[in-house]
Amino acid sequence: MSELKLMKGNEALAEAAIRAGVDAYFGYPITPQSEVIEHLMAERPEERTGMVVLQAESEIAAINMVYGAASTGKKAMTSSSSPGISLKLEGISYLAGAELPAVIVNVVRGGPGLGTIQPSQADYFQSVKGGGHGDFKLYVLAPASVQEMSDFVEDAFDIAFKYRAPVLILSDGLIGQMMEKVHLKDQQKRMTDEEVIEKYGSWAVTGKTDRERNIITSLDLDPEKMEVRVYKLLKKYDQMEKEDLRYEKISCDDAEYLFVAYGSSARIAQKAVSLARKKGIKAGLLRPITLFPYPKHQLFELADQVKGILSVELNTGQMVEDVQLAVQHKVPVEHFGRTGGIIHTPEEVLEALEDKVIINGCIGNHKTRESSIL
Amino acid sequence: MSELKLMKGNEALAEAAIRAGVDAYFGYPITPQSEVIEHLMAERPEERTGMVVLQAESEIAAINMVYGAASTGKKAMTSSSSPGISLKLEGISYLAGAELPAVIVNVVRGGPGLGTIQPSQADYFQSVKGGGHGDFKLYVLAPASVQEMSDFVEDAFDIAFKYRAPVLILSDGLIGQMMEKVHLKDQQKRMTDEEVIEKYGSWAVTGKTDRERNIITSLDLDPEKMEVRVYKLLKKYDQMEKEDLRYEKISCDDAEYLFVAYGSSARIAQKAVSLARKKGIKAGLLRPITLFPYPKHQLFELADQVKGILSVELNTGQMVEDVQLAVQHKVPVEHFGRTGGIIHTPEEVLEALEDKVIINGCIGNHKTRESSIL
Amino acid sequence: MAKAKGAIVVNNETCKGCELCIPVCKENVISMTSVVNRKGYHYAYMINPEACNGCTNCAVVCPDRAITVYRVKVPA
Amino acid sequence: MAKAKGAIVVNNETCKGCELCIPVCKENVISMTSVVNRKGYHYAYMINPEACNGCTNCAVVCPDRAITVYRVKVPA
Amino acid sequence: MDVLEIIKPENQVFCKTKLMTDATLSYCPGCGHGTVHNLTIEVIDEMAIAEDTIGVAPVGCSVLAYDFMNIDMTQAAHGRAPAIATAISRLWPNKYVFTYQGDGDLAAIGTAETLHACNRGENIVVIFVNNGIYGMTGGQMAPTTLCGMRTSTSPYGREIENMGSPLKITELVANLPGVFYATRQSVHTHKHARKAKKAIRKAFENTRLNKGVSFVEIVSNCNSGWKMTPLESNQWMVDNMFPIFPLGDIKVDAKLKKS
Amino acid sequence: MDVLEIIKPENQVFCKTKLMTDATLSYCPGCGHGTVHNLTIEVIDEMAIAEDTIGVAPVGCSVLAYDFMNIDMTQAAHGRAPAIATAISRLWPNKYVFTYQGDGDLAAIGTAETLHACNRGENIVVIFVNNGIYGMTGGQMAPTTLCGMRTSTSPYGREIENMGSPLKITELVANLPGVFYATRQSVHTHKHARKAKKAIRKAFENTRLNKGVSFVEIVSNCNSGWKMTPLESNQWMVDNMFPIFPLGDIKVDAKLKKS
Amino acid sequence: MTEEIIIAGFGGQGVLSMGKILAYSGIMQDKEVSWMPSYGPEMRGGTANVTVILSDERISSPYLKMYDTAIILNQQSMDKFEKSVKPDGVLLYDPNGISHHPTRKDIKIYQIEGMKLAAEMGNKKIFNMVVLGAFLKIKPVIKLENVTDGLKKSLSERYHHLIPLNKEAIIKGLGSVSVYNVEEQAFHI
Amino acid sequence: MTEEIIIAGFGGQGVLSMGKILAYSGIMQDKEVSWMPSYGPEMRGGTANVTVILSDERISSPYLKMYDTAIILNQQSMDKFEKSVKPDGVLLYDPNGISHHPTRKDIKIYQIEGMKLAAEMGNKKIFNMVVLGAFLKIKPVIKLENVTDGLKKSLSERYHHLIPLNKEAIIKGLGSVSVYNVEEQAFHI
Ligand SMILES: Cc1ncc(C[n+]2csc(CCOP(=O)(O)OP(=O)(O)O)c2C)c(N)n1
Ligand SMILES: Cc1ncc(C[n+]2csc(CCOP(=O)(O)OP(=O)(O)O)c2C)c(N)n1
Ligand code: SF4
Ligand code: SF4
Ligand code: SF4
Ligand code: SF4
Repeated sequence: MSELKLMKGNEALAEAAIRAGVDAYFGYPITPQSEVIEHLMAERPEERTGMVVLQAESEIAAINMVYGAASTGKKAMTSSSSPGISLKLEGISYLAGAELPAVIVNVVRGGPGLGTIQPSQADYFQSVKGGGHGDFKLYVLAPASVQEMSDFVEDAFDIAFKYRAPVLILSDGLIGQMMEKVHLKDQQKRMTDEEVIEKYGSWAVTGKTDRERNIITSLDLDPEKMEVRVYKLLKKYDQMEKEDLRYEKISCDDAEYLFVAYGSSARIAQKAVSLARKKGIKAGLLRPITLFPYPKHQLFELADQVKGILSVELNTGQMVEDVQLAVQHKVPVEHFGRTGGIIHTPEEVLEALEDKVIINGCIGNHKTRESSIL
Repeated sequence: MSELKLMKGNEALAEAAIRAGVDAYFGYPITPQSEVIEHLMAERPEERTGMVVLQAESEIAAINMVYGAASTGKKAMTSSSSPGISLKLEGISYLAGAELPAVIVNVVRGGPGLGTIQPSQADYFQSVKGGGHGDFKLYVLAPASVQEMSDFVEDAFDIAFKYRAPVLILSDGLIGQMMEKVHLKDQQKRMTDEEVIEKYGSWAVTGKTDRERNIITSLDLDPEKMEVRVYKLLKKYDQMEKEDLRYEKISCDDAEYLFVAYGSSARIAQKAVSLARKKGIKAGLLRPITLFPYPKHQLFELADQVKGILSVELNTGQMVEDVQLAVQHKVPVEHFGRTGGIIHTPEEVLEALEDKVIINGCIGNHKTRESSIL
Repeated sequence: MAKAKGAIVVNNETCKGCELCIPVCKENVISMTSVVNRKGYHYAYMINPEACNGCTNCAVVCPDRAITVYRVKVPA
Repeated sequence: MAKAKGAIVVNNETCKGCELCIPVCKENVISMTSVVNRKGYHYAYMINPEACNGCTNCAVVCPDRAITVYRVKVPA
Repeated sequence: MDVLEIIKPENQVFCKTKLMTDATLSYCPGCGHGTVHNLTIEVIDEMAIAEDTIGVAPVGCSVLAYDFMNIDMTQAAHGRAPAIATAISRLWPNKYVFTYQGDGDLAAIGTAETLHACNRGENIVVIFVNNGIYGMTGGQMAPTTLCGMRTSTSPYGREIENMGSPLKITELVANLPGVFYATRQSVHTHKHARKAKKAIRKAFENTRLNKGVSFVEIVSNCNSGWKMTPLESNQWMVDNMFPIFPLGDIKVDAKLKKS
Repeated sequence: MDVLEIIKPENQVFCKTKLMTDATLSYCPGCGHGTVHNLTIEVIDEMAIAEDTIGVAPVGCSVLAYDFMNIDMTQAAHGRAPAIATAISRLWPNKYVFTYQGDGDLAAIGTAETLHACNRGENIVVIFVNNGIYGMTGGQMAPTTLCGMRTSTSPYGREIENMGSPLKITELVANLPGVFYATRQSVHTHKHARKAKKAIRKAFENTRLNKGVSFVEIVSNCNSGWKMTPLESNQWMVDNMFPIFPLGDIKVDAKLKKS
Repeated sequence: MTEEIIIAGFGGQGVLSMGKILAYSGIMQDKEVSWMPSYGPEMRGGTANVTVILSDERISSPYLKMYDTAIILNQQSMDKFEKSVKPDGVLLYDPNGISHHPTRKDIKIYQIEGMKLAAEMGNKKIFNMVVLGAFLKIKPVIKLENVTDGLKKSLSERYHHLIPLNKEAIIKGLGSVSVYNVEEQAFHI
Repeated sequence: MTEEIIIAGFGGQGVLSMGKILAYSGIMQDKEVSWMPSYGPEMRGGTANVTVILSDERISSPYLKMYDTAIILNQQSMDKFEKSVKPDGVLLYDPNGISHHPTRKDIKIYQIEGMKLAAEMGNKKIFNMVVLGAFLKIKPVIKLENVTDGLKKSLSERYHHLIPLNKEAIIKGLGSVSVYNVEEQAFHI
């Protein structure tokens, strides 16, 4: 059974967290995601499920609270927006290093600096390449609807616990602020302390009983051991690629031109696909749902079918590099994006396909391709 | 005239800062770079040049002090190591957004998390793709010797002020901790307050006189204006690519196989070049000195000459993506690296070339290449 | 002894109709218009101009410094 | 009244030769060896074993808990 | 006497200082920020130190302070204004450097920077507008939020047990030797505003004398966040905020006042 | 009586607790960290609460505390132990949660987390080893470094004017209502060590009673950082540290002691 | 059927909640809906607008350049959005406070004296419901019963006693809309 | 000429400064040099080692796997670095505290009783200079006068009065090195 509601993405995410039986949320207000903590506080989750919701003194305190909570085997999450996420990066790197399951939500706004509070996708690199220090990756889920804001909370925790690794939900101001219909799942029970111990007592700090003591740390002064740690992380990432890649193909079957877009850009590109098809241009859309792992094989294969690809992003060109790496220069790959909080219109996106890809694609020799990439 | 000394990279950098007439250093101790502030404090720079040296209460305070100092038109810098740099990322994004000239030094150690204190290059992605939030880039200089640790301070400030943009010196524990000969430049005078006002009074906050008031900010609530801001940054980055790209070619003239490596890896790869040549393998080394802008044209051209390329890094594979993007699939590109604080030996590096590139290169069909990239 | 006579000029467009100036005026000089300005705010005006003694209390408490105060000394 | 007689056993390998145990022993029981252990430290030993009354002061102040203390009551 | 006879340039006794720009303040009607801005700038104007003054704007409702104050200003990352002011003041030791901060900025995320700038005794003025709430982001709980007070993140009132007590940061930092002057004022009436202005003046005079940190807290309203009219909010402030945040000097000339 | 007759299991009156692991402590000879580790674990042992205790290790010389304490532990990012302890204690409200922190960790980078955990009155124990220096990284100045004291970043002695005064953070946080117990101890003699142990015990008892923050400062030596022998460093501590950081209770049962 | 609407006015005019009620009503009628606000430093007045899409199909972009209907409640919004109405689309506005009336001839323009009517009804807050009624008169995309249900859903329980008043306002709006003729003057329908 | 050396021992034995003096001496003789320490949480004893390279050419890798010479001053370092001496290379060690002596037959092994000699000279701190002297006897890569200059450069002025003592120790070391024969016993050169 599910309940139908009209909600903001941020609210849906918060409500889903309660219903998924999340144990703790720690956060600090920042536009455009403050509704997350506001909804949680309004819902008295301590009463509904016993969930701990705490407004921290800063983003740094919040991410470290998540680290503390996660180290006890409980489900903990935080959310913020761009500048706040930058502040959390040390803590995120610690989570990865200490192999802790946790969910971090970034409702991206335009940067750099204080920037704007309008939607943006300019934190793509930070999210998928490694905002924090050291050799680690985040599993990154990019919701494109209010429904996904809701659904991905549970998915994210599943992955986080499967791999004992932090998971990022990379949203943006548009998805966070818009309202849509959402089917909310039924309330799940939070695990009892005993269940937590039974399930995660092998590694979590729950109090040392007869077992060996559990230690949560990301430190190894001995580089030989540290290298082993890092390789262990790498293995997880390989497994994620194999088992937990997610993407959506829209109108790809007969597509001659391909948009690649995630999150709010995917919504807009999808409309551009309809506009294109009305004009007789066979356009399709590949929407990566996970940004890491990235659907590179899928793109590599689609590159045999299409004549050109446009990476549509709310930034000055970030994901386009991953598209290029995946496509391996088989067809021209271009980027279109607006930035600083401006959202491109479907019309603009289609125009960009026509100007940058279709025309170029016809000439399509190596030189033009080079110039577009270099 | 220059003075010849035996110094650690960290000390040489600190001494160079005094001699370059830097106005302020703000930092917080962390291994393996604490010698920077220790040397500065020992040298009584307030007496030598009037330079302000302050130990901040945290890395965050330090980067924001740099922001404050830079906003007054003065030359300000900070240094740290990986976890500390993660903490500075919000501030770094603000520096970029507010168009402030400043120099940040990262003496990288192994991560993620607390990691090790041994040398690493695992912060490559963070440095060149965008550790902080938003659409911005850092100009990144990668010294490979104590001499360059010294020389790059002045170079970094030149670039920082040329573009009004933050510059990162990306070093690592090996370059920071090792001692080599260094030719120190003569002491330069610090600019007087009057000179600062004359030179930078058009934008810096030095006290509003008859001119319009100066404002340092990265905020634009209006996304239209914010986008203009971001495009202005992009223009700078284009200009950096055109005017301030730096790299070094070693034994490339007749090279059939190419190492690409920067910083300490470049030192080791250079030895691997000698070892290779002793064995009759015509190896060469392209050393990017700037990691952004990246010598992509140079690599694109070298790809016509060589049979295969090995990206040598102290990490699990980061710069290799930039090499692949540049080479555009003309020849196989592989990665070799150790991580977690382990430094590869020249012998290992050569072996990797033989195993991963030379053998693969002979088979060298598209399928093997794909598998190496995907 | 000379008595002060005052007057205020309210900038209709910067006044936001917060009414903070009303109670600090011991002479009850100020009231709010029933019409609104371009931003949709009712604004302050002298409903009781004779009473104003130019004490500047209203102006000092006005967050938007919408009030300019004038004063002359008149024989008591 | 019964008097206490004590003795200490120093773990030669964990003792770091910091000498903190020496002054807290009012009976001057402890001194340092001239030889060093595997880590290169001189270590504590009872130079004056008869005097030990097993008060545990040395053990309590030892950062490395290298000292184990024994005590028996003997008739005064 | 006719009003028009009075309204003549030569009779003008009060008007907005020219050191404020012509931009309309971005604050809600009746918000104390506007008054504090004006008082600060009036002091700078009266002391004739505009050329030698550098302001640091926070993140908060007053983030755009630089749009209104016609002096050189740097906009700080959230909470970091004291670190930024530290650097500016160290590099231009003869300038007047002030931060302008809200309670979320200064007493939550910026706690460490505030405390350490105070401990080092930086020669700066801190103007601290305490409205017990995060105004800018829509009225969330601040460290200074009163017990039982409803905000968007304490919709059933702040509970001490879970959320802690209202943080009296001015009293706290007043204990540090680097703080030379600490005072708590308000601007909701002309009397209070005039007194607050004197306190701000004293703070800037201290900078001239190189005395270290002058910390001027202004207890203020956030009628939007509190969901009241401006006049209601001022009354609520008097009734509820002042008992917890009593007005008056806390430390003068480096000496703590007994409380 | 022969020594060998005394050294029998039944006569043993003191030995290292089994709740410490067999790993050799990584501390320098004579470093107070070792004693504080042992005292803490002895208290946990004696209270028989090891199963219900979770420790939080800092970044600093005691980063490896988890190698020595045979209990569940989480290693915190530099300065953030109080935030981490907050979360653990909220999620396992029946556990004893303590942080173990140095002065750089707690009073410099961790200032905000320390202060706000104290203000919220988290039900935790904070064990705070104040050795006036950053030991781990090679002896740099800490907020607690004494005036005139030489460190690698104050090689000519800490100057108040530039670097601020030694920060008495325990006195400061004792002002916060969330702090139930604040005390300052040392471990350089058996007497002091025994007293310190009592204080630590009291702190853990407070957790049992759900009293909020118990803050136990231990003034300690860092002979390596101070460049002295252990005995010299202890003497120096008595002569120089104690006057600035006087031993004794600062707040007991939520009541401030007059000073 | 797809109806793409922008509602724009001052912060306090209830623009966002009007959009929300419309969207919720859409759901009651089994439509796909999206509601995308302009958001800003919320507390400080200024203008606010919201894009509402009602459709029988899955909605792709919630963000648009051109709209079927623009509901405009102050001058700034008029300046900004008159040009964003699709040819043949609808522009509905409250003339109160409007100094520059719309001039386009390729769209249909209507007036509703929302503020005046709400004041007459004794509650300025129902202004937005009057406007909503006017919209539903012009574009009867949602049945009135579904709007009532939408109201119920979008108001929290403690405001349910206000539903009758709101309905009344909607009905008032339904009956009070007038066509605005760019060249001449306004006529009643 | 290139000489690649590792010096390894306890933290307090002056390993790093011995390397630094060697490197500075190399500079005095116009050589290229590099000095690469193992670094760690410096304050806490343990082992320390430093790689010193002296060369007539630009030095590429300052970090090596195999060395021309290993100077070994405690057992842990012996365990770690005996195998890292290149065939025909040199291993010089102080037998004090060594329980497992080296066993390789493809390298040249020398002993220097550094600690004993330094103690005899009345100053344990000059131990490292005695060892340096021994090294220079075996591998006279630097002239003694340049070592004196190197000492001057690497010691800060307030320690310059110790230079004569240091020189004496070096000379003592020069004269006291002995060959260690893996099968038999040690002989003096
Ligand atoms: C790093 C970061 N965190 C959070 C925010 C969001 N934010 C903006 S203003 C603000 C709080 C402002 O409250 P306060 O300082 O009390 O000032 P007021 O608006 O009440 O004047 C917050 C949390 C931000 N911009 N940056
Ligand atoms: C974010 C970050 N900054 C700095 C460091 C480096 N660091 C490690 S320990 C330490 C200071 C430790 O001093 P203190 O807390 O006084 O503990 P002690 O070692 O004296 O016991 C510092 C600065 C780090 N690891 N992480
Ligand atoms: S105080 Fe100022 S803004 Fe408020 S009503 Fe009076 S004149 Fe207008
Ligand atoms: S106190 Fe402990 S470590 Fe120190 S000398 Fe005595 S027994 Fe050894
Ligand atoms: S939100 Fe509050 S603090 Fe901000 S301008 Fe409005 S009343 Fe003032
Ligand atoms: S460095 Fe100082 S604090 Fe650290 S273990 Fe050594 S003596 Fe103790």
